Amino acid sequence: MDAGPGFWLPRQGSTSAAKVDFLFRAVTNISIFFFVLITVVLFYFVWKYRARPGHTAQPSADHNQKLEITWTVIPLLIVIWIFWEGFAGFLDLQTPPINAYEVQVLGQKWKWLFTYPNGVVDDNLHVPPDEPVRLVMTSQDVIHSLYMPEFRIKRDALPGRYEREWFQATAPGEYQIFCAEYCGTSHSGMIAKVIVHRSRPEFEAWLAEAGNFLDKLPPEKLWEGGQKLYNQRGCKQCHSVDGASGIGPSFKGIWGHQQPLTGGGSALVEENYVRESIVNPQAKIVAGYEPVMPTYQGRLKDKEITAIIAYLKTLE
Amino acid sequence: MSQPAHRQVGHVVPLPVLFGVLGTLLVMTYATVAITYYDFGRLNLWIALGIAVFKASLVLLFFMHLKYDKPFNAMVIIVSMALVMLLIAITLTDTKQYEPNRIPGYAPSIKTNPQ
Amino acid sequence: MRPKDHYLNHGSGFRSWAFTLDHKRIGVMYLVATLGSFLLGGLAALAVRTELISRGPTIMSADTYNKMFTLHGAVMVFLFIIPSIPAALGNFVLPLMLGAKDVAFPRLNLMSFWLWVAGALFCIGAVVTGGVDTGWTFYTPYSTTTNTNVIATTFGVFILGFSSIFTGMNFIVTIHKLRPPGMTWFKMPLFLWALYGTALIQVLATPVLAITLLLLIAERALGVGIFDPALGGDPVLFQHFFWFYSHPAVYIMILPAMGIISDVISIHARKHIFGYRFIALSSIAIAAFGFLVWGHHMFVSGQSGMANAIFSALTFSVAIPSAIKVFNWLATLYKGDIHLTTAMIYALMFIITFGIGGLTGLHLGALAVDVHLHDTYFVVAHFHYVMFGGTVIALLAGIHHWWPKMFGVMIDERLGRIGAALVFVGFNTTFFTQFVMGSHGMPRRYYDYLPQYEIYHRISTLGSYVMAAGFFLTAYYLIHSLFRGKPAPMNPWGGNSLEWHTASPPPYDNFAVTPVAEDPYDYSRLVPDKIAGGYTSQTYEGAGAR
Amino acid sequence: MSHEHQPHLQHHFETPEQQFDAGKLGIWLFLATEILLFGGLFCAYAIYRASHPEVFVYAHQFLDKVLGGTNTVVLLCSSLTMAWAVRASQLGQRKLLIALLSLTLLGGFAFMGIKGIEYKQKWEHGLLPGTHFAPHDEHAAEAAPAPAAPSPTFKPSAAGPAGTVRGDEPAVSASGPHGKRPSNTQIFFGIYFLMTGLHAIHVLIGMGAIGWILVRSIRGDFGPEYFTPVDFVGLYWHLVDLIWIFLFPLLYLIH
Repeated sequence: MDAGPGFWLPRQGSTSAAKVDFLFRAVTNISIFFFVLITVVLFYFVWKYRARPGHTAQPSADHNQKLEITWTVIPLLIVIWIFWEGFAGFLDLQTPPINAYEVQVLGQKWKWLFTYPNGVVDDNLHVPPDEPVRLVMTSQDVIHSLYMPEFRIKRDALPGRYEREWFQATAPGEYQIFCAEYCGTSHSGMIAKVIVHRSRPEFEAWLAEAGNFLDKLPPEKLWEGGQKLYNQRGCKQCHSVDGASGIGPSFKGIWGHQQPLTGGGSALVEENYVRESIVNPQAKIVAGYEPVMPTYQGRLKDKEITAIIAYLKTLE
Repeated sequence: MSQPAHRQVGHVVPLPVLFGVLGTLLVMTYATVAITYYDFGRLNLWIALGIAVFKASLVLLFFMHLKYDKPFNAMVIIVSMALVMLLIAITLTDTKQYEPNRIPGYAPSIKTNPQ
Repeated sequence: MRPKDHYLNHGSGFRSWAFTLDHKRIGVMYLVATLGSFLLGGLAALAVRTELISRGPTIMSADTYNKMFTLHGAVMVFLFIIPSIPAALGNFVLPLMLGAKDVAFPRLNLMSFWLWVAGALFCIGAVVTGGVDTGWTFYTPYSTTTNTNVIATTFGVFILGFSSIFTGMNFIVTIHKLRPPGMTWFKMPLFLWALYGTALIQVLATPVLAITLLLLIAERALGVGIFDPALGGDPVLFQHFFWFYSHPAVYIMILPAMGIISDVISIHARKHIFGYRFIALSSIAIAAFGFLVWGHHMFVSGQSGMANAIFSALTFSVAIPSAIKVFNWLATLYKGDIHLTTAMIYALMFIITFGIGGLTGLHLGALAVDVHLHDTYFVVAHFHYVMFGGTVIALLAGIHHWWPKMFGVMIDERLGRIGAALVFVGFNTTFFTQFVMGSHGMPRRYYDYLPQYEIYHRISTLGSYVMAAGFFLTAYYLIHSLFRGKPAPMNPWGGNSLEWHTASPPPYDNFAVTPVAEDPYDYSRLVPDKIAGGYTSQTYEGAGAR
Repeated sequence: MSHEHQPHLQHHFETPEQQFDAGKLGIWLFLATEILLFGGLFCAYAIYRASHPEVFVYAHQFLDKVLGGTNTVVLLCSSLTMAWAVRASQLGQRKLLIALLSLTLLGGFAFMGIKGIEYKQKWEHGLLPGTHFAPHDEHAAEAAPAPAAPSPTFKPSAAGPAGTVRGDEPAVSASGPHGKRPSNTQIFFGIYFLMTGLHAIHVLIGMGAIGWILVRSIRGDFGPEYFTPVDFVGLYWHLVDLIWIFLFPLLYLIH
């Protein structure tokens, strides 16, 4: 199989690439055939019937039903075939196998965030080899488009909805991810890598380690881990750290202070209150805000909540 | 109706026709209001649209002289309406298809949206 | 040969042009205006290409780059290509071809031109006061959230839309009502068929663009959320609306180009057009199919699989009438007497470049392949081969073909051929490399790129400089001919459509005697005119002698 | 053919019939563009009505059927007077023409007046499109807090990155005399104001055109030989009526 990069196409990295490439090459060859045909006839006529002294146009039929119908029907048959092949290939690209490994993708100006089933979030897409992977994508702001040229797949990530695409990587290595839908200043900087691990166990090991990155931080640096979680786990979408109002109260300068609650009373922002607010957000609602926060029970580990608390403490 | 004697272009619509059309339009308006007090399920919308199409045809044919006009002018209007139908039909089919992908009630910038 | 009183010197001064109702003067004003826009858009393109000559920042910041390609796209599409052939050449030629004195509504025609000017001022004003960075497609929600001058630009495009609608209305009515006695539908020159198809699209598609842009303005100004998901709207709906106009708009651009090619090839090959009816009807077929394929811009943008399949199938149906035209043009050359004038060279060049543009459309129509190629440079190259290799090349063919008629002068054919060669080489160097880097995955609208694409970008940029040189040369000899060109005979190429049966340039009233229409592609009675140059028709001479 | 007896014949037409037919085709093409312009809005309407039926059923209650119905009758009657006016000009009945045009114009004023009342009501109740939507007719609902919406729990199957997924159910709060307000109610008012607003702009343009031909008919410009402007303005006015014929049931009479 021709899997390396060629004149036209990059190397093939996924199971669907071969099928797409076959059609690409077929259409290219059909195009070259017709192009050469047209060009040769064109140049031959231009040379043969060039105007020169003593030469005049010779009468010939100004229409020919049979000929014209022929060159209507032949292209028609060809394009029907191309349509059919393209459609069949597209159905494959659109339909992920049921047992696919699911990774959630969030596009935002101007980076991609990949969330794994255990809650790990990474800027690059890590996947096991030879296994179907389904991406469930959405966007936080404008339309982005997740494009992996070596896998021959692309799908827009839109705000307010989930789009899906899938692939099955064939060989370990690094592959390119682009944002293909124009999204502003750093559109061309919105690139990432697919890292296809050598085996499923290696991928699992990476995932476990990525999930435990807090363990490697010294206690005085724990807040940095908290900051990373704040950015990646969706806290940022509702809670600012600069005092700006959002869907939820800002984190700036609340540590150690009383917060008024809906229905009267107040609560002191300290370890237990924060922990409760993450695990059971509806228990105490800060006055002026709607009870809209989803629970993070089971989504954040104890250690991670501790790191977030450490981060909150730094936001004086 | 005999042709008017003087040189002129265009068709003169008789007054009874004009008033008859207005009468029908008013009756139909009453009907379309009255119909909302009965529940025909999904049919209500189609009945309302049917009445509207009927009323619109009356206006086009008589008030706008299309009945007496060159057929090509009628075709222009029919084609434009057909294109509107095409736009609606295809976008509606498509949005229906991808509706499950959308997050219900998603509108983060609308403050009054109930959560 | 040149008449003493013709439309160019029939009245002088600013007001005689600004308030003229003469279709020929309006056509000339459109020609100047659209070519001016072409210069502006072209300079923006050169800036974009120069920025991309090397990786990283080269001559501008990312934001400036984004505004620059938006400027290039918006100016080229809305200010240049859409009005270029219909409003400039069409306005000049259409009544002449019909043997008529003017278009049906001369005032509307003038209003259309001034609306164009107003729209252009809005767009250019938006650029001067900070620019706009949405790309010419104005996709929501980016266009509803960016803090650049979207409202002014879209309002300008809105006005330009009405300019285009009025031109279209005028042409439809003129072709319906002002055909001379004897000219049945199937005796019209094919350029008129093409303009008719174009006008249908202009009238029937542009209003949808107008409402789309109004909704976009309402979103930004009033916060009405039809398209912006943050307000409960649907961004894919915007794309449906936008492409419902903007795909047919592609045929507004290419159909009149095909019409020019049909006429130029036949006349300069001294040969009756082959398969007249197939070409004529294929124009209308393209206009009709053009309305049914807009979704092929949305194969990966969240459109449902069912809509994708329907649109893909319909897209291929457009390939057929286009293929018919190309084969018929080739057959027209058979046993002809081919004069390689500059106009003819451009027409033949069109078959080659448009051929590549059309054939690569097959890649993009095929769903599975389009998923890979969508929004890459492959698409950029494809539509430049169609829009530039098609429309602009045909516009050049048309300009060279009708230049003697418009201004009564001949151009320097030697410089014309050199210019054509430069444009051809430059164009293919610029855009063929873009096919290759596109299929390698280079996304479009990128300010910066990965190292593996650098070689392609280098070659492409160099090509754009060659092309620019070709255009400056062309501009030089065209302008030069206005002052120093040899006077043109009435019928320099030996055409038999009616515009060649009046003086060059035509008198104010177009025709001294209302001409009688015959088969526009029958050249048998045209013989070279030894004294005046060009060709003369025996019957016409006979009529004059009586 | 001599043109001297036909002052309205432009130089590039051969006969008045040719000129009239050309104008007529032109105006019909223009009306076609108007249909397509509104067509975009009808398309938006159809899509949101299909995807958010509960919003339309809820929100239409805030529109005044009586005022809307009255406006329909007003427009239909003004259409009749306009059609009659065309007839009068064709028959050279100048006084009748002036009277009928004045009546038509009056109809336009009546329509805009009623529309103004309706807009004012919406404005006062904060029933505005998009981000300006701030209903405050539901004091009762706000005083008694709505039953707490079931706390949105994150469902792993809902398939969204952590923290960005809201509750799956289209939640409702703020129950009032009109029932519970569904989410995204602002969309209805966006569509309502866009459709009726664009229509109102067309009514205003039509009134301007009628005013213009009224002045010309007082001047005595029209007669059996030349009534083209009356005919064309009439066609435009009927189109405005025609669009309202659809707007009324679609916006006011939702079941």
